[in-house]
Amino acid sequence: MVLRWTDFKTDVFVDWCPGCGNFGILVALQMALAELGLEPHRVVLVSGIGCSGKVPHFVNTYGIHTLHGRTLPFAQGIKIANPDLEVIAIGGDGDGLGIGVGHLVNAGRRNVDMTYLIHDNGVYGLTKGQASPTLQRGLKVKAIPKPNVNEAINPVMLAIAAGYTFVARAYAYDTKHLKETIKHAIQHKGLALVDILQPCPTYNDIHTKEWYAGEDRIDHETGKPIPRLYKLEEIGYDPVVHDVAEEFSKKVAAMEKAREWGDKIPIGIFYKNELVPTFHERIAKRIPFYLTLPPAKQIIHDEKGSPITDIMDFLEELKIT
Amino acid sequence: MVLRWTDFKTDVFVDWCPGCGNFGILVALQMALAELGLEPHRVVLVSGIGCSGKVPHFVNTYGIHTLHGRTLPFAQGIKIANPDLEVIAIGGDGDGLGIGVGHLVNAGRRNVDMTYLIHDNGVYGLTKGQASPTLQRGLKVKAIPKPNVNEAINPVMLAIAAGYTFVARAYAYDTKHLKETIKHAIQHKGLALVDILQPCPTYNDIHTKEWYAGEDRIDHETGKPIPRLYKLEEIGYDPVVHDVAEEFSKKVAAMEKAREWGDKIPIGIFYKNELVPTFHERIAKRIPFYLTLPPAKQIIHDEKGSPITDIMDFLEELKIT
Amino acid sequence: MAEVDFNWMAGGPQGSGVDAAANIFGRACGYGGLYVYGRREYHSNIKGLHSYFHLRVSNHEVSANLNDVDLLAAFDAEAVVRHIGEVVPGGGIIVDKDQLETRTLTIPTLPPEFKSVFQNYLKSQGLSDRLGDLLENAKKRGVQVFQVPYMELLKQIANRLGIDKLSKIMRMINVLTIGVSFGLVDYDIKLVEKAVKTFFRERPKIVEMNILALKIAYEYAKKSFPEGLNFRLPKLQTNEERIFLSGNQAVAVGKVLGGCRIQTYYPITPAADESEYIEAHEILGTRIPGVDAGVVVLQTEDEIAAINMASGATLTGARASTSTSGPGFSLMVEGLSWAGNNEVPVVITYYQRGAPSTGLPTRHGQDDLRFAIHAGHGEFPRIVLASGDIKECFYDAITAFNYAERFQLPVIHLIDKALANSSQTFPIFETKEVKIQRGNILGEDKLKDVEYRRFSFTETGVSPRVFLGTRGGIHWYTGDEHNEFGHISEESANRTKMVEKRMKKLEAVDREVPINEKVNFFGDKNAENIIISWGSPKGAILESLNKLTGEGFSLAFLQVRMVHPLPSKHVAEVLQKAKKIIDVEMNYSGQLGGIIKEKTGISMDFQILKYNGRPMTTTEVYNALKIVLSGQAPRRQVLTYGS
Amino acid sequence: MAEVDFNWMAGGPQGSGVDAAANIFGRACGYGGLYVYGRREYHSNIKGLHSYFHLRVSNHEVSANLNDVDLLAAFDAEAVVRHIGEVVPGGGIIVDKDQLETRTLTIPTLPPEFKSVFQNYLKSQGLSDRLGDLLENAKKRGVQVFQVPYMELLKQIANRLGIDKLSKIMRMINVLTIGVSFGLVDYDIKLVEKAVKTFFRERPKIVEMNILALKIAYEYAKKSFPEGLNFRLPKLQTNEERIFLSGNQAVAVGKVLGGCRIQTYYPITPAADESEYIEAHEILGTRIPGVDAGVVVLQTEDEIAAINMASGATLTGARASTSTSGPGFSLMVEGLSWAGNNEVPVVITYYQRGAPSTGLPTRHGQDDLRFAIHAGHGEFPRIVLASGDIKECFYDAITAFNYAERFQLPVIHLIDKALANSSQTFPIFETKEVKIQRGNILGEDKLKDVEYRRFSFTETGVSPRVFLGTRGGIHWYTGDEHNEFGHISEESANRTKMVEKRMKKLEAVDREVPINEKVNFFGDKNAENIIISWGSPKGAILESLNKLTGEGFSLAFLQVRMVHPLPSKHVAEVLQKAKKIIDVEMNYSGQLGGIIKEKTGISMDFQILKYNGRPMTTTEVYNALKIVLSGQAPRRQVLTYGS
Ligand SMILES: Cc1ncc(C[n+]2csc(CCOP(=O)(O)OP(=O)(O)O)c2C)c(N)n1
Ligand SMILES: Cc1ncc(C[n+]2csc(CCOP(=O)(O)OP(=O)(O)O)c2C)c(N)n1
Ligand code: SF4
Ligand code: SF4
Ligand SMILES: [Mg+2]
Ligand SMILES: [Mg+2]
Repeated sequence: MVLRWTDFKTDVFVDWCPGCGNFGILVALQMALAELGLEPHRVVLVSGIGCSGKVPHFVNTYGIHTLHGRTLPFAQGIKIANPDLEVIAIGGDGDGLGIGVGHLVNAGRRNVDMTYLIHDNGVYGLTKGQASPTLQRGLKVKAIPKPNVNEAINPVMLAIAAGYTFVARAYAYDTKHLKETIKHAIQHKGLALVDILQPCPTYNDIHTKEWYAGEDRIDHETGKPIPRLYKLEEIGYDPVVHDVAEEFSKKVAAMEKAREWGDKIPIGIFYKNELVPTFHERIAKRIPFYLTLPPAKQIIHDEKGSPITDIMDFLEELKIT
Repeated sequence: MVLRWTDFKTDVFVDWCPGCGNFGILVALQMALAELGLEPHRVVLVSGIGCSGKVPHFVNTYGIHTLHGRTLPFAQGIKIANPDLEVIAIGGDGDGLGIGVGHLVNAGRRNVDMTYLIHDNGVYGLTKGQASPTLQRGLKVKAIPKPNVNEAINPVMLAIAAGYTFVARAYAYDTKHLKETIKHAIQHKGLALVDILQPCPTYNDIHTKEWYAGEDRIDHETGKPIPRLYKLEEIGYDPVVHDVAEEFSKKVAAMEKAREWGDKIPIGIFYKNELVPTFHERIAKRIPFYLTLPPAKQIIHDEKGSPITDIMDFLEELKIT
Repeated sequence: MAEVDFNWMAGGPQGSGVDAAANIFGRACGYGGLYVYGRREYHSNIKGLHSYFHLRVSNHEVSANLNDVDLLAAFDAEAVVRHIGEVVPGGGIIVDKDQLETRTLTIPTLPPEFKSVFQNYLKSQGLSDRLGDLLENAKKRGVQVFQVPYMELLKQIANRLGIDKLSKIMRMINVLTIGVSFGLVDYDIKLVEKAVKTFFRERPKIVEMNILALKIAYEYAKKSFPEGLNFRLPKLQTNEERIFLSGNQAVAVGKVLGGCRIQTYYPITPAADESEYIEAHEILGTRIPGVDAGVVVLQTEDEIAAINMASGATLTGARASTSTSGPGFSLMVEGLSWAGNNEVPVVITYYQRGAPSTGLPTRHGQDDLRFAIHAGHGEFPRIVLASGDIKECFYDAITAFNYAERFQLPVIHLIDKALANSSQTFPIFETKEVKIQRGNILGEDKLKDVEYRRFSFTETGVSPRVFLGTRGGIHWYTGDEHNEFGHISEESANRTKMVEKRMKKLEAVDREVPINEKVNFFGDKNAENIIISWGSPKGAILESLNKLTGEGFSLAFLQVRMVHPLPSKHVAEVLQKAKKIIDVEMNYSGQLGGIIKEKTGISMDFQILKYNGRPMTTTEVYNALKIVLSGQAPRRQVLTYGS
Repeated sequence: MAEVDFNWMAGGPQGSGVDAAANIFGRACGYGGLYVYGRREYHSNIKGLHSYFHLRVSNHEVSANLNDVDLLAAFDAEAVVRHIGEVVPGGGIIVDKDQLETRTLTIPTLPPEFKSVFQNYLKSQGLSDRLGDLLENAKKRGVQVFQVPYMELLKQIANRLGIDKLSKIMRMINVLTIGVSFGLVDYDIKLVEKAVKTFFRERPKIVEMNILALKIAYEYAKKSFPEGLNFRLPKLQTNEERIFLSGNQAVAVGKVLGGCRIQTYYPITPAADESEYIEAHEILGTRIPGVDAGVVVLQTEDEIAAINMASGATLTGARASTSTSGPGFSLMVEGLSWAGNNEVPVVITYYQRGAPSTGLPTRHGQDDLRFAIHAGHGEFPRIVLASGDIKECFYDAITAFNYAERFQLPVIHLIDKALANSSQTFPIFETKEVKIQRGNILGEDKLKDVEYRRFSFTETGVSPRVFLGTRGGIHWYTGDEHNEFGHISEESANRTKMVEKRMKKLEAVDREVPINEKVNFFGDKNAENIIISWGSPKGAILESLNKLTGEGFSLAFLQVRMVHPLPSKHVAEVLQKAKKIIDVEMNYSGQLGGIIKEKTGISMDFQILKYNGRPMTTTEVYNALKIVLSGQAPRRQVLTYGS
């Protein structure tokens, strides 16, 4: 059966503001799932809290809308319990880089084979526009009373420092490129993070669609705006770690690229390293049947309801007769 | 009055295991405080939970032994309320890089002018030797049933990615170098992190004092061990950002150094940047009298106990007559 | 003086200016000497889903809604669908003429569970889903429908202002409906103009546009509906200074007056407005020339940091607090336990909302009383104060700091969404009597030649306090059990003493805080029936009480403000006399009732509960009480009003 | 059969092998057909501070200590100082000869608050602080002092083994004292050798060294103290298979038998041992050839991750749990509320310890009952089970999963440090009757052509469950209030129904779980006096009950195992009959008593409480009960035994 992206729609009303970048992300995600031919019941979307957190309700797959900042623990718990599921974690920049950043860093240490999409809009959308951790210091977006006093976090740089094995950036309104990036992320063996630049027309009046499109800078010759975004693949950038020896230099290259901001903002895959074993591989080293018989698939009782587990090993040790 | 390090001792029994690296850290800290001539009542040590968390009880300054992973929030709250205090946060590697890493990252965004010492022993000491976030994958230290399945975090790299303006590494048993490093950290204008390699003879049987000293590698000629540690200052490494333009290249250089491990392990100052405004400077931009009249020093009532605050500004706005 | 009781509702999509409309409407009434109470209802959504403001206008203080709507200003078709049932016979609906053909069942923002109920209703009434039909049906029960051509009026405005695109002024539908509303009740338009001007102050262009819209709409109403609504809104004379404010604002102002100098917060509804309001006023005025004052407001990375930063700050001598709601408070629980163990005077303002979990993040609930009292592992003293109205929010915000410092313990100030997001008119708050009590504090001068012990054993359990940085007062804090110096101690005898030292502070609270700061009693001391409640139901209860005693019922009301430690002796004394005790609460299990039974053995005879996310109205509380008083009630009545 | 009741204590610095000694001692007794109960006490410290093991040997099952020590094996001077008062007349102390000159007040590890009390004691007795004097003083009251030259014996061993440095074998002081101990009571050394061999299994070199030490010490005792202790420890005949295990181990084994396949944890005392024990056995045996089973144990970054990972895992169909103690549970509270809202069958094993905050991390407490019941914002159903002994820990660990899945709610299994870290001998646990009940689960086959709703409204409140990944069963979860599909819903009518759907599961628990799974009743149904309690005091209470009924008192004991939802009807029925109700708990306020009063209106007449960080002993419970029964007791007695 060929899947179309509309197969991944629910009839829940999509209640984002008009013009919100989330619409682009939603469609790109639905298209990516369809193009990868993933059966809806095998996919689990896990989200945090925020405007971004509502995504699962709009997608016709299993959907878990969790707690603020906790999308990664839930997602990892699910994926570890049942590696056959295609697990995609979703969250806002406040969710993932503010309250949830401890999980973000520690997930890097595990490299569970799943995907993590960050809706990076520079604000706390759903609580009405406070500064998020990606908003640069000194900027005053619409709803905050005073300019932001905190330095910004660069999600790409942080993810690389934390050990993510796939780190990309995409743009909510370049749906095609975003869709391809999500597909790469899903197909990556290991933990993949995509930082998605997402205009929030309601609260982020600085990094708007128009700003990304460069409408404030008109090319004198063509009379057209000079877009701020460019694609890494177009400049021949190679994010892949082909050999353990080049790991660090690839990381530095990625960080170097990641800090470009302002006039030229790269999107695309910054870093990709499949040489690091996934968490599943690490468990399977200890529990050989783990991949075929993960926790979710084990039978724990017989027809009569009696446990099938034999605790004799334990009792033998504890015995004092 | 000249202070001696013994002025900073309490008569609380120091209950670390014999040979624990924490003894070296304690003395180095006491010497640093004495040499900087800091009056004990102006110093506040704030710690997390762990073997490392006990430090404040052994030091004759104000001491706050907080919660596991929360040393930074407490410390920042204290320092922001009263910038005149010399605040030093202390914690284990589990404390700061596991449960507390969200605060570690977000503190980097604020750059509060204080010092943070991490006792980096690769294990959770006080809970009997589980793997900490700095233990490399695949290693099996004494008390863990199976080799560690998680990748290690590099604290120096992470701190730099998070925006720390001073990042150093020191060794618990090179007391003099450690003391000097702590002094530099305290004197630094901004948030300073010192990752202190701390042997835990009880649980970390891999990265022992002997290992750091290179006792497993004997120089054939001299018959002496070849130590693993070397000092950055001795190779002419310059950690200082002298100009905003060199910020990134200094960061990369620091990260490059930070990942050296195994045969050659650098200690010293990896990165130092005083060009970033401190959090106090940022607040003072908004509240001009903040530095002279911070929250802790404001009078809030008159002799009769009546509030001195005048809320007319508020009421004026709310008035409907 | 003639009674005024006018219930106005504005409804439309989130982001279409419902709040602005309500604020302007409320101010306009205020300028005319009227009192206003208004409740805000909105989805957890930024733009598009339905929101409304239910506003009550009166000639005296009011602090609750009725079920009634006298005039509904519907910005869109959904507002009609959702609220038409609430409009009373004789009341009116202002509706967009162009919407009459709307098929209500196709409105995309109506959720399936609403639609299925609504569809059944239509069926039962034999109605199509055409909006016009619904309105016709309402007319049958005496509701007036005022069809207003929103687009046409907007076009006129656009023309007059030389604006080309109608989309630019669509947001002014709200002011249009205000104009029509006031036209229909023949209110003095000057007062409304003043309200518009104040609301949009500093934006003269916007003021001008809106005044124009207001006038056009007002004139239109006068001309097209010369009869107007069957009611005229009078202007009253008063010299009293009055304010119109929300619970969020009341807490904010109370805090800064009470000396709060550090406020930490992580954004969360409905708490964040308080912090942002303080931040916008971070530099404070003082009564003493040359003395500065200011609050540092810190947006933290999470609520764990928020409470622990605030606790840290209090140790330096600053009054510090944090504000949050359920999910955030859940994350603060470990820090609370540390604060309890270390006798830290931190104040936590806890805005309850619909729960569990994310629950109904923008809706009302009173589910967290037990949680506030028992949150945190271990036993340690705390005080939990519950404000019953917006005015109490103000004073309790101050008192919370005083208790915290006097008894050296964390104070939880429990508020709820119904207080936070409702606005009300009050005579300006009296502050002459406000006092700041900081408890027993030792400065450098008192510390010479003494060996200071932060946790010295004392009669009351409260030990003299020294701020960090004080010469001669070095001491330690630890989350571990500690000796008098603040050093870790696992000794069993010390442990028993320290537990008792901490816990007996609750007895000090019992002894030292006068009962009138802990409870309010309304009505006849000898009444046969006693209502017991806490928090926001107060308004609806008080009004019902007045009506019912007026009708001859023997009824009184005990409002518990200090819910922990409960003044059990007093509560027992009051309740013992009653024949019937009626517990009114906004939760499933009647939590305060449970606490009273635990502490006094006295059972609640009747429960009037509500947990649908919407506050209690006077109408439903009155009705439910009346059923009880008439001896007809089941033990448990569950109220359900509100859409 | 002659009664055996022998109380042995080993004490020394943390890290000197106290636990090992106790385990070997306990095993040795077990091999001789004796029953053992032992409590472990230690500081929150890795090496150096005082720790001890208080062990009781009997000819029948015992599950509590007495205040008595019959024989104290003191590894160092501090052990003598701390425990000399507990040694009974006729009992003995094994002490290092070389320590007699130690000035006890200079022992660096004694904290100031201990020293000041001890100093007063010395003064009052007219004693110097020389250890020898203290021992002489004890002799006056009939305590025997066995001076053993530890160093000399070690030297002998070193010589025999060809070891040059004494420091290498210093750790064997523990086995030396075991040898002496068994020598003094003339126990069969073969059994002790077997215990040493099993304990050090797989390390033959260590076995050899320790057997030698054991023998040398045993012989030394025989020779030097031919009279021995005034007591002989017999060997009993039995064919029964027995195990010797701790609460931590019992839970671990129960969990895996109950089908737990994911365990998440963040290290914390006294919970972590359970997880590590499971991890060490991650590959499980099964009864069915060819079928594999294994548990994934995950050390997470914090407790927030631990509960949320476990919750996530349950949604896939795996049985998942997490274990923690107070500070960790505090951090789990928000996740718990999510699990409650989403009807997640996650199991949380909650090991209580001394609190608040870090409190007494390695000591006992029972302070968290109210917290466990009310933790989490909002109201949602949960079950709280409290095990009373190590055997119950095992069975409850299984039941917890069954309840969680049958009723689809989080289950909190409350244990305490006294259970976790005590070890006891039992006849091997019977598992034939154990059943796994997974509740209503729909597979792919049941989902064809149905529109599945995860939260469908049903009679009991429990809806059929589908695991993630099942074809045809797509659904959603959200922390927001939701409709039947699991999509966000803020509709007021749906809200009321959903709250009721969730909460009425508690009624299902009331109805469907038989009372004998919820309470245990011991003694005469018509007894005049009833003890009420929960958790670890059970052992001391049961033993006291036996003694007191033996003495003719009319007394019974109601142990509450399901503390929430409390089986109030039954509890009320039982308690109504009693003349005196005696609440026995290890917390300050008598929390279970409060809950019973809240739910039944019945007050506790007497409280026997303890909160010094040490478990209750039979001696003190017996004494306190006797005072109550003799009509002499104040309402509240606070117990204080234990150093
Ligand atoms: C523990 C907790 N604290 C606070 C909140 C309130 N809250 C809801 S959404 C949100 C922020 C959303 O920002 P972001 O993660 O950037 O998502 P966005 O709305 O921008 O997509 C917050 C703080 C919460 N739900 N839970
Ligand atoms: C919330 C919470 N979880 C767990 C613990 C238990 N705990 C005490 S110390 C510790 C780890 C200590 O490791 P680390 O931070 O590396 O410090 P170290 O002992 O190695 O100095 C833990 C997990 C706790 N105190 N609080
Ligand atoms: S607030 Fe911003 S992020 Fe949220 S829906 Fe609106 S535009 Fe999108
Ligand atoms: S366990 Fe390790 S870190 Fe802790 S005191 Fe002992 S040696 Fe030091
Ligand atoms: Mg955001
Ligand atoms: Mg450590």
